[in-house]
Amino acid sequence: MAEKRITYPKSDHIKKLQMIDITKRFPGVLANDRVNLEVNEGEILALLGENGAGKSTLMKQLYGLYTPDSGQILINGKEVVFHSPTDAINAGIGMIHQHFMLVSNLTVVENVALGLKSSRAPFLDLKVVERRMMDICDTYNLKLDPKRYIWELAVGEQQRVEIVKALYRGADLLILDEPTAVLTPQEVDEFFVILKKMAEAMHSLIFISHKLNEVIEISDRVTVLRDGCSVGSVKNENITKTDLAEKMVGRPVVLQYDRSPLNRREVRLKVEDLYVPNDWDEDKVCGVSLEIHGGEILGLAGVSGNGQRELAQALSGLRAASKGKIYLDGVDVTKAAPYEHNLAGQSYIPEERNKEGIIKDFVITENFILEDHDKEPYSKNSIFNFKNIDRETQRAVDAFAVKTPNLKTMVKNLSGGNVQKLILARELSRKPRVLIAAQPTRGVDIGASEYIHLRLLEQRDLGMATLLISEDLDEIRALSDRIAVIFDGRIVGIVDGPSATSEMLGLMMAGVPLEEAQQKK
Amino acid sequence: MDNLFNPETIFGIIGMAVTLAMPYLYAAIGELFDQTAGCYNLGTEGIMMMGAFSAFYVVYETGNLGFGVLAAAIVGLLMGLIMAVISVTFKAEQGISGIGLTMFGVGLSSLLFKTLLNGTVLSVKGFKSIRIPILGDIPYIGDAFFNHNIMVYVAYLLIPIASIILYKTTLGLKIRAVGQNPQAADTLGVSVNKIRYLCVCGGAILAGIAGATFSIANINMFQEKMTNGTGYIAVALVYFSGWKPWRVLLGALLFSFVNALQLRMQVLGINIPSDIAMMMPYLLTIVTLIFVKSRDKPAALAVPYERSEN
Amino acid sequence: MLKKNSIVVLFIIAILAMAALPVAAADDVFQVAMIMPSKINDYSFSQSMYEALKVLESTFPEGGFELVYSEDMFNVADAREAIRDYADMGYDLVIAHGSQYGTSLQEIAPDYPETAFAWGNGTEFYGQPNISVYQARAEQGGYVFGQVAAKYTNNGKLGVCGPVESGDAKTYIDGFKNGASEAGSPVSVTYTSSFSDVSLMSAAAQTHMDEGATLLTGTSQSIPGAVSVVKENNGIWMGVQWDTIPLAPENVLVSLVYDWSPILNDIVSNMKEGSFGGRAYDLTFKDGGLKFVWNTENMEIDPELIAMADDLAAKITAGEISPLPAQ
Amino acid sequence: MISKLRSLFNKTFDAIIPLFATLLALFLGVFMLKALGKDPLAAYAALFEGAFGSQRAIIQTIIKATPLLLVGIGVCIAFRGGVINIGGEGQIIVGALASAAFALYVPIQSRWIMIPLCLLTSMLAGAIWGGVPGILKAKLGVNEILTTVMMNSIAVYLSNFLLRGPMIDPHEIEMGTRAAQTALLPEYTFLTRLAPPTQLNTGTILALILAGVAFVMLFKTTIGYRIRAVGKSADASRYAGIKVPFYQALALILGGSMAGLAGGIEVLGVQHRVMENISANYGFNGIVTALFGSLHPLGTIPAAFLFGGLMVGGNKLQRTVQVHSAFIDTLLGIIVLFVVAAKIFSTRRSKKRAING
Repeated sequence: MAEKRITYPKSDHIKKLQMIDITKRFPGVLANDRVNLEVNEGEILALLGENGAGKSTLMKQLYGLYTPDSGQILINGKEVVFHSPTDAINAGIGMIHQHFMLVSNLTVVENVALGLKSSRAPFLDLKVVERRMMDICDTYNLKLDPKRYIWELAVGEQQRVEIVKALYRGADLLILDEPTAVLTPQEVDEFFVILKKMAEAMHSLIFISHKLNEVIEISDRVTVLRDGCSVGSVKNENITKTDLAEKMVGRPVVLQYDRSPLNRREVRLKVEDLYVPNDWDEDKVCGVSLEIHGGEILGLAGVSGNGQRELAQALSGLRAASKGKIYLDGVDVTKAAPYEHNLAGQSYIPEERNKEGIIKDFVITENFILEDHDKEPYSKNSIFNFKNIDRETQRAVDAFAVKTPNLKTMVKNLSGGNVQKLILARELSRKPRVLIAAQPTRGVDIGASEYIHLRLLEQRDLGMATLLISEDLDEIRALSDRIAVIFDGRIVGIVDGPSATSEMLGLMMAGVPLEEAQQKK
Repeated sequence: MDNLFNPETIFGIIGMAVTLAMPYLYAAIGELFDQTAGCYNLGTEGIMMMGAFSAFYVVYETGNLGFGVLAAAIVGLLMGLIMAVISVTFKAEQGISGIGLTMFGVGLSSLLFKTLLNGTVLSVKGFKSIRIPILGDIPYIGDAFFNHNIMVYVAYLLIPIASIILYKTTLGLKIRAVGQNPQAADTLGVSVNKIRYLCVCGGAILAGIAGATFSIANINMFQEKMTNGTGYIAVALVYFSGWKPWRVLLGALLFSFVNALQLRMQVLGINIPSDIAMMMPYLLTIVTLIFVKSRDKPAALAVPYERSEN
Repeated sequence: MLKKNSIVVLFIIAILAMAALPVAAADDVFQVAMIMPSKINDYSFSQSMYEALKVLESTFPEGGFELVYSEDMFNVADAREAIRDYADMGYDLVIAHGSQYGTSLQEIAPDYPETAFAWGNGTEFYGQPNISVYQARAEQGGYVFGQVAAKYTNNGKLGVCGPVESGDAKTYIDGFKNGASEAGSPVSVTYTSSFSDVSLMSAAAQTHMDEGATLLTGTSQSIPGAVSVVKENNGIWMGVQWDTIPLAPENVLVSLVYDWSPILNDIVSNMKEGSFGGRAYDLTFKDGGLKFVWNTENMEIDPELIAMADDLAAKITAGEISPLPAQ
Repeated sequence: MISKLRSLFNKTFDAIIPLFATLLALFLGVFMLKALGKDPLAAYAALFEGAFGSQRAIIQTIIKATPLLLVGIGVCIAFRGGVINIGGEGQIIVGALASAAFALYVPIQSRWIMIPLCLLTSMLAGAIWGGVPGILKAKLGVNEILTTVMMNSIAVYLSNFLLRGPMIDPHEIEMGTRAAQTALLPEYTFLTRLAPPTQLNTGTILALILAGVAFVMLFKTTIGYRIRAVGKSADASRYAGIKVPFYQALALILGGSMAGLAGGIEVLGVQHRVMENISANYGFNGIVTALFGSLHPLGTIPAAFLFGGLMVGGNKLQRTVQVHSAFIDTLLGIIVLFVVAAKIFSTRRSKKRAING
């Protein structure tokens, strides 16, 4: 494959990249403290670390978005200084961000062409760009339609656009920031094939992740960051998951939970033949029926965009169903408004927590009362009782170990894990009988994830009915009593949690019916 | 009513609408570039007044119309720089900085008028109408469309030019990307601030020229506050257009047509109270704004860009 | 940056801390203050008074007359404060040159019996001994102009560019319409609903001319817009309130000029005798306040036309003609 | 204790920034005055004297500050709800017209009935004028900045129409002067004057009370909480079960009613009739006032006093040194630009604070 590598005018091929003693300080925070990192051509380096460990900061310095306070970046032994992404791109570095950097109302080829010099300057030469782009796609087996708009593409396709963008710019070294967070297991497999192909073509890859098994599967070497320091670089052959987890968190971590036996109670949430449209009136949920009992966690597995979002919104009253029924404790709530769901003892942990779950510019106390602000003891006759609010918030913050200087801290200044703990604290303090938890640990570090998982299990034992919507199969399997798999708005099948294998679930997530999936396994 | 529906009258109204639309076109196309790059500039009105004065003053002193347009462009550029510094570099609230710029521009143009020209009404020889050969001789249509001064023709040429820049050039691609997803543009080495400066300043240059059309290409004199809210309408037209150049043209013509129509109806003695008639274009604008939906609305409109820290 | 700021601040505070110097009001200087909604060179109502005051100034010895003014006093509350402030500073004559200032004068005048106040376009002096009111009988000029215009154009179409349907703009236009239609000319009128929208005013003028009018007239500070259109199209303009001939020397047939000098002279001479007001003045042909300024310098004007205008004016003065249609 | 002191210091600093910016703008004005050949020292002395130099000056400043305060409160509420109200001008005009119409045409000769009803009418009219953009924004997503600007123009023409036709003072027609204004309102609808002969009236007290009410409403009640929540995050509010369109519209409606009331008080308390240009730019300057007051109803009180002083003093400056009124307009524009731009310093500081914890 290496002989088919396409090169475009740029500086020398990157054979070896070194970051030496990189230190970066933000006001009050030491983000990187003398970090060292090294990657060679044809090598996949995993950069592992919890949120806030300094992975992104480090990579942004490599990509020219920040300049280091001290330390050096060497390419092939020569020092380089990047003042902007352009410098980095010219040196052959490409970066694929966790949140895709795509312009949604431009086409694929326009996104690729953005920022490039044109041969017909000042006019665009989209035809030329398209031809070269398709060459790259052929080389690496990437399927893409250059004429389509980004907003029309699925997440996996969008990621391919990002890869093509980087390769088009002649990237020798690719930084991939948590690239698998949004992919299905099948897509992850496909994606890894692409990565390996790129490595074979003598590209260097830096793969940022906190998913241990992926790191072990794909990388040649692993560099672990903790609290801004590198805590070791290891060869892949002799590492175990437990070792890595401990290195990353700094203490032993439980990767399997001891679960008390299932104590099923009466049906709490019942969904009958539900249809839910998206914003453009296309049904994204088509005929879903589910029953969730008290004391049970039902996991809903599926690739993002298969109707989970619409289903969760319909179940919490945020989106109107076009057909079907929803019963909460036997009461029809299909047409109920969100606050009626709240009143009926339902809680919802939204998928986009920073957008929907909290108000960033409100302080902790104000966020804590978000849903119940108009109820006692927080307010009476529309007038707030701040004493009660502070007391209850303090209690919940303590109980859920939310780390914050004080209760009047703006939520935007909390870390992702603490925000999620705060949301969990709020939702669980309401003592709900039914909880819809959408991606409760996405983007949350291992320590906090573990904590959140334990609290969910605790509530399960107390009799709460939980619908756990997650794209993280490990999470689903670790917590769920039963697992429903959703594909294209339909439930492909419901299997028993403990007996499900990831292969089987993976097939079902791709739309293979239950029986077939069982056979294939 | 009968006398309204003869070709002469109708094409008369259209011809007037074509002229009246000129300043809206300059200002709105300028604003279109601003907004596509993610900034909106409510200071257009103030920039126009400064443009109107500087163009007039230069033409009055030198007699050279080219210098007049140039002066309006330069003054527009300076005003645009003020706006850009405040809204792009200082990341201030754009709506209010725009109002501030309008207050400043309207005030300063009056002050300069008073100081430099003693506030006297003077007139200059403005741009003359040019009848386009052959096309200009077509009955009715010739007079309505092909017998205007050069600034009018240029105004209409701006529409295809803006289309080409926005959709066919690398710069246009950058502009659209910066307004839609500045982060994405930034990671590809497109300087968000540079593009925004360019658009705000470029837009302001056009706004300055829009002002000049009042003082040297239409009325050929200067009066305080002579733009009389045109700048605000221009901003509204951009929303109306759904950020598409050709729909700016549509909006500007529609608005001007209603204005020309109500004047004609007054002259013809069709009795509607003048104040109510004057209200119509504004009502119409509100109504049309209701029906505008566009996927091209710059997602980052009015949002100052800062590299995020995570 | 902060340090720089604080220096600036200290400097400004120092300025602000300075006590205001008392305004020295020498007794032998005749001090006049004028408050107007528009500007001193608006080619209309405000300018006519300002020019009259300039004429008045020339009758005083050098340094014996002081004139100050506040322009753009659209806001009545600000105007009221200005009026009171001028009175307070000892100005001898305070002219509130706009109908909207009446209520303010009514309140303030009793507090300053030694100051003479004059109210422009006012209706009454509220029984106050120190308020004079004056208003222009614009319809008189309007009627004559209507007749003249009809004759000049041989009963052609006439266009009137009005600003806002009120005040002396309206009375002038009503008089014009009356005069023209009595003489047999069709008149069309537009209002732009704004005193300042020059652009729309010029569009209105263009529309009139498109519809076949060759002679136009109109009032307000936005008429320069209309005059420029008339100039472009070689039409004829008749100006009101102030001399518009300089705007278009080739096209302005005649201007009806408001000359407030007779009224001002009367007010001043009464003041010298110790009477500060209590009078109402009308600006009419009779006392020479309404004047024709014919553009004989640049245009050939039939002397018959001028004679006809003078004759009509005389008839109005004599009461033989009523300029406004019977209601 | 120390943290409290620090937070107090930070708040003071944020409040002082607009003052700094204003002074800087005035400093720039020194050069402009020099260029105009006027004595800056005398000019600014006049400015200060005219604004705060005497009892009468201070009263004038307060009279001017009252509508600014009311419009400012409305702008604060709207802003907190995530909508920008540029429609103050129009809302003042319709508020003034409505209260005058009520006072003129409803024949109840009782102060105690008429004054509250007139003021309520003005609030209602302002609420409608703000409500149209509000509902269009909430239901159809129409940009409120544009609709409020359009509504301003419509209000001006409506007022022109009414003042010349249906509502013109019959006396004006009789006398043939036809000035565009309503008749003088009946005396029993006048707000009580606090310091005759000045026009200082009870409307100022009402405005101050309303600033307090708005503060309590915004920060101590669930309604205010919802308005602020909607303003900060529509998505999270929807999630919490708050009716987002309703509170968006409500923010503009409340904002409009405050501006409408400003119009009503201007008529009943100061002018006693409606005439052209009754809004006198209070609508735009009110936005600046709110901005001066850091978009906080209580902060708007000193801001209104300051800004009112600037405007009154500006007029005095114009009279004393005989500088063209456009100078004051230009200066105000510069002040606005500086104040808006200076915001970045407080934003930066608060960011730094946040990072430092």
